[in-house]
Amino acid sequence: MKIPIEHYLLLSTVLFCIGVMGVLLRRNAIILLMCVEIMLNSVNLLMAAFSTYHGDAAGQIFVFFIMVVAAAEVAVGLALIVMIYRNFKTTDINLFNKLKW
Amino acid sequence: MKLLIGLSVLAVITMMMGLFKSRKFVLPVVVLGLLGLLYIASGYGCYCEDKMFGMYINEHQFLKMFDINKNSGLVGLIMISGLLITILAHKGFNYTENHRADMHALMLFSMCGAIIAVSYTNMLMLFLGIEIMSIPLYIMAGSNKHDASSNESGLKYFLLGAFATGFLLFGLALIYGATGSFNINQIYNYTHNQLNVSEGIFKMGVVFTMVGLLFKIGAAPFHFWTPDVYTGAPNIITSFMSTVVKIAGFGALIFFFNGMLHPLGEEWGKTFAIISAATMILGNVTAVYQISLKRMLAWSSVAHAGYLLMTVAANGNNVPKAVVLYLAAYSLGSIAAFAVLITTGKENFEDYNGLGKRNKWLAIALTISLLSLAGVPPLAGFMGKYYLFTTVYEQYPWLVIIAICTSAISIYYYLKCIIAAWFKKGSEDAVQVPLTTVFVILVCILGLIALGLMPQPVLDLA
Amino acid sequence: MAVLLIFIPLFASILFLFIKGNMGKMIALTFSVINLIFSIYLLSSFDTQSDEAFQFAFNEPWVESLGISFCGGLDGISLLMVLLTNFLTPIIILSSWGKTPEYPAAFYGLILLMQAGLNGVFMATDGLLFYVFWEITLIPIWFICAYWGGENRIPVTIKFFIYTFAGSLFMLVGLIYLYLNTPIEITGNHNFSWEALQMAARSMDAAGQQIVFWLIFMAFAVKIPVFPFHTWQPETYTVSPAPGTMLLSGIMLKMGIYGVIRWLLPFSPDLVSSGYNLPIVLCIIGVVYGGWIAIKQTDMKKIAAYSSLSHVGLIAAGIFTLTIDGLQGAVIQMVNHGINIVGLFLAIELIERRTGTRDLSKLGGIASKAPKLSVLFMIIVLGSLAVPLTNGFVGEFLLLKSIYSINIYMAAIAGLTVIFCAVYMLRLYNLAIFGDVTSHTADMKDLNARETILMGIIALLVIILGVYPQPIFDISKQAIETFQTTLTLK
Amino acid sequence: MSQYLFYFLAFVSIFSALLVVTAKNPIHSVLFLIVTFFSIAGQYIILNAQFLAIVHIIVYAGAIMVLFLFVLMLLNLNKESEPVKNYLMKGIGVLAGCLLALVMVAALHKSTMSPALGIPNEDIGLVANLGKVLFKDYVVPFEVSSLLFLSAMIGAVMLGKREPKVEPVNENTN
Repeated sequence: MKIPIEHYLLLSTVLFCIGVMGVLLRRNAIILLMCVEIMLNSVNLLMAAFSTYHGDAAGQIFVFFIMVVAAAEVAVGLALIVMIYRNFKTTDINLFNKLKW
Repeated sequence: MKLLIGLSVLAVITMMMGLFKSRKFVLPVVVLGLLGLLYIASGYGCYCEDKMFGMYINEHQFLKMFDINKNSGLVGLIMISGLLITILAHKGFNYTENHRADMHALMLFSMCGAIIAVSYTNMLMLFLGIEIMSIPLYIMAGSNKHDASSNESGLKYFLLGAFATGFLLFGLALIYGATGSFNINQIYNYTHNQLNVSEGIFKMGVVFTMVGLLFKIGAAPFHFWTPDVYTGAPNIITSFMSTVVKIAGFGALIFFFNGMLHPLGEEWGKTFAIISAATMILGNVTAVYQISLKRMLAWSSVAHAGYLLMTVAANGNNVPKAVVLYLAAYSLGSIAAFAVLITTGKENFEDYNGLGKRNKWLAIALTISLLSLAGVPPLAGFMGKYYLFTTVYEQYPWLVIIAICTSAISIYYYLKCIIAAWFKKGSEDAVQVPLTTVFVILVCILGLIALGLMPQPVLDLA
Repeated sequence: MAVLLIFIPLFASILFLFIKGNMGKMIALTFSVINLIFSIYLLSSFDTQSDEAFQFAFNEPWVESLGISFCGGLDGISLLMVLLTNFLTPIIILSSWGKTPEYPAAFYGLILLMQAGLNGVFMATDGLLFYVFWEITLIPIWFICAYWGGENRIPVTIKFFIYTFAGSLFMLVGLIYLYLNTPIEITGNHNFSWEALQMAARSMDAAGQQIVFWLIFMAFAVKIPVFPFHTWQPETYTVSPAPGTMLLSGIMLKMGIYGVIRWLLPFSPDLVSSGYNLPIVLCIIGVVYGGWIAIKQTDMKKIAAYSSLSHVGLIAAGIFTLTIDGLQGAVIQMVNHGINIVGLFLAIELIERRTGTRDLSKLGGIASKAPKLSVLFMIIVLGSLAVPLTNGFVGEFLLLKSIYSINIYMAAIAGLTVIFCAVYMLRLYNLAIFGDVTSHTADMKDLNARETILMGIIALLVIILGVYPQPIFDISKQAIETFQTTLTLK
Repeated sequence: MSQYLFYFLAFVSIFSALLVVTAKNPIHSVLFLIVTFFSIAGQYIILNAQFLAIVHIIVYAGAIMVLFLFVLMLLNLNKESEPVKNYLMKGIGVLAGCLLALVMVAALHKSTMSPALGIPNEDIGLVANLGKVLFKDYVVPFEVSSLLFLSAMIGAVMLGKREPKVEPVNENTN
């Protein structure tokens, strides 16, 4: 417990921002999904750290649920991507511009 | 709790029916089930004798996680809107005939999520509720597999939804770090006692949660996905998104800010006021330029989100009432409009030319629903707006002025559609309306008029 | 009981959803005549000496938690307005008989809905109820104008709708502002009734009253219309079908003026009694402007529209002077202007129906072809000119007198209206009725029996009310005296 | 000891996360993502949350990453197929990310955490302890999350199924 909690905070913030940056930068839908996973993982890390430092198990339980949701999300997301690949033969999100105002 | 268990059991049964290819019975079963559940739900307060998991938990355990009673108005609204859209789906799911049962099951799951999202007492349930609501929606939005825009809408919604979830979760994690709990009562105590320790973290958490929730309800500046997703999704799913999901999103938002963070209202109230003004202006002004009814309804839903955000900013005692009334009026109005859209199957204004000659009643229904959305008395939309304005006026008079200016703009695009329906020449073939749709439209229109004339019962609900 | 005035036409208009074909006009006429008879009955049992603020009052709880109740009643001024509404509606319905519109059932249904809304506006004594009825009148008139109107009607009517809708939203905010200032009752809510709002206004300071004044003024200024808000009016009048124009000019304008008397002046007592001249100036600009433009027009309907702008401006100016004369003159002129302008539009409509044009340059020589029309038209024109012994004279005289008592220069400018009016009205009459017969008027027929009766009734009223205006004074006397005591009029 | 381990793992996770974002080949991205996940699992162990670490490896590295790789291979996306985005957009993206990081760090740095914390307890991450909390206090969300899986299952099956294009029963749909 010698590591101050602020360092965990800093680490997850940086990871989160990398994830956000990835979502903004990349165009491949699968990679976007990976970047979202990075974001969720940074949250997981933060929750787990707070949980230990608070001495409260709720945070770690929350992490389980985030994992549950992440798994479900990935399943749905990849199914969507596969379906789209069949129709468009690409996973580049910028080519999906049928809908523009 | 019974309501939620019943709803999930109904969803599972529906799912099973798909397995046994009993497609014809799906709709009656779902409708009857929902009616039964509504009947149960009307006798709120019986959750306590719930013994379904009696071995492990007592009612106290449920209350620690969520409490349906605290928000019965919105729960009822979700159930009723869900029921109406389910009946509409008789026609609306034609594009995916093979998956009729699956789609109904998904819709019911989504409703479960919506109910959880408006009745959470623990941040974990907020998160789970929003996810249970959203994941079926991603699938439903993309469910018209061979339609490119539906695919695109599904993927866009999914990616942005997941992105927003990231923000929401980061916010929740920071709030947890500052307060040490996920329970809203404890967080309320924390805010109430104004403990200044680690305030920066707490505030940052609130900001991130706000971003996540604003994404979900489609408020400016996070609204950009709304029109695309709404337009691309199949009509029936769009009607679901713009009603049930909006209700749940606002329920969640209001209990987060006006319930849990009530003591800090001064601090975030102004932010919400500005966001609300921006949303109203953007939504209404952009809606003016649309040439498609569906897209216009999408932008107008952004605009309505702006009006509703006014209440969040106001943070007064009457907020829940105002929100329930406004959401009821808004939901009934948009369901009626979407029912017309689904019946004709056409999206552009031009396709509505001469609707009055093709089917007088359909045109009357469209007119009444649009006028209600615009807030013309004596329809429900007016009562909603009026109550909203009275609630907000004392704190943010300038917001009310912006709201009425944008309302005046909004009347233009609603009128454009009404004009197309009545005054323009178009095709003359009669439109056949299936009996189920007639029923839905009738309920919505009567509801709009009844709510406009006597809103008292709905106000008592909240 | 007076509430039946609202519900009879409302019921009838719902009935029209299920009626097809030509039955419509007969049924509409029947219902409107029933309403007329009923309102005459109310007139006969109206007690002109009574101390009550509102007679035939009704009061039902509506939305208690919002402090709204379904309450209304009649005082002298609103009784006159209700009479005017219920008298003009059958005339308007009858006037459309010669040229039955497309989809008659819908048309007459909307007119009756309009009548219900108008009666509601004039009877409501609850702020929100008043607002609701105020908006209800907008929907049918918009449909009438936009569906059965002339060329280019859609942009014009949209403009009309948005102007009035926006204006009334401002009024809504003003009313809400007042409402939130009303004392909280035992039920824990504020109160929206007229008395409560009035009390709330009294308790406010001058700045608050000023806000309320301008917010509410917006709605009425658009409806009347007062100068900068008038741009919807001439175009809308021109494109609307004749019954729509008559409804708009005959009754709907009066809603605005009535609103000023009932829902604006009592809500800003300090402000108005301190001699607030800006509204008067605006109104008088409208008077001059309308008159000046009317002179140059060649479209008869446009001339009538601008003349209406000019006349109504004078009425509004008279009210804002806050003198007994001004108020009395306004009340009397509201009734008479309603009658005159409907007669004017009726005559124009009858000429247009026969000749196919409203353009003055294409008309002429009607006198020789249609003498009955010419004579009746003359009487109505004289009424508009405010010639002594016609109905326009008394009101206009009182109004000018009231402005004179405020400011002599303003009175002088407003007095121009008489000259302008003489110029454009006589020009209209001269060009249309006299002169050489043109190709359009060559085979013109005179009025048939129904039209003669219709025009005759109006012409008769022009003369009767001109010679003997006393009944109007009697009916409105009590109401004006009440105003005098509450507002300390000069 | 654990301190140095923390900084090392932190460096690894940040570095590999950056590589996930920048790698041209999607397969490389997946591989770097796995590295990130393992380093985060290491962090869990430092936090004495062993059970969490194991679940994390099983779920993320075991299930999710396999799914990713599977889809990438299935769709044959292992080429550097992504066209170059224009530099302006890229610059804006990086700038936005950095600004976000800056704002967050600035806001979070000002406040010291320590007083708000309870009593640190290193034992909470053990299986027995977590199991008790999960099945006593958090059993309702536990049950509720089954809904999530059911709907995800339906969705994955429904969307993933290859279907011939059928004409809708009538044209009144989208």
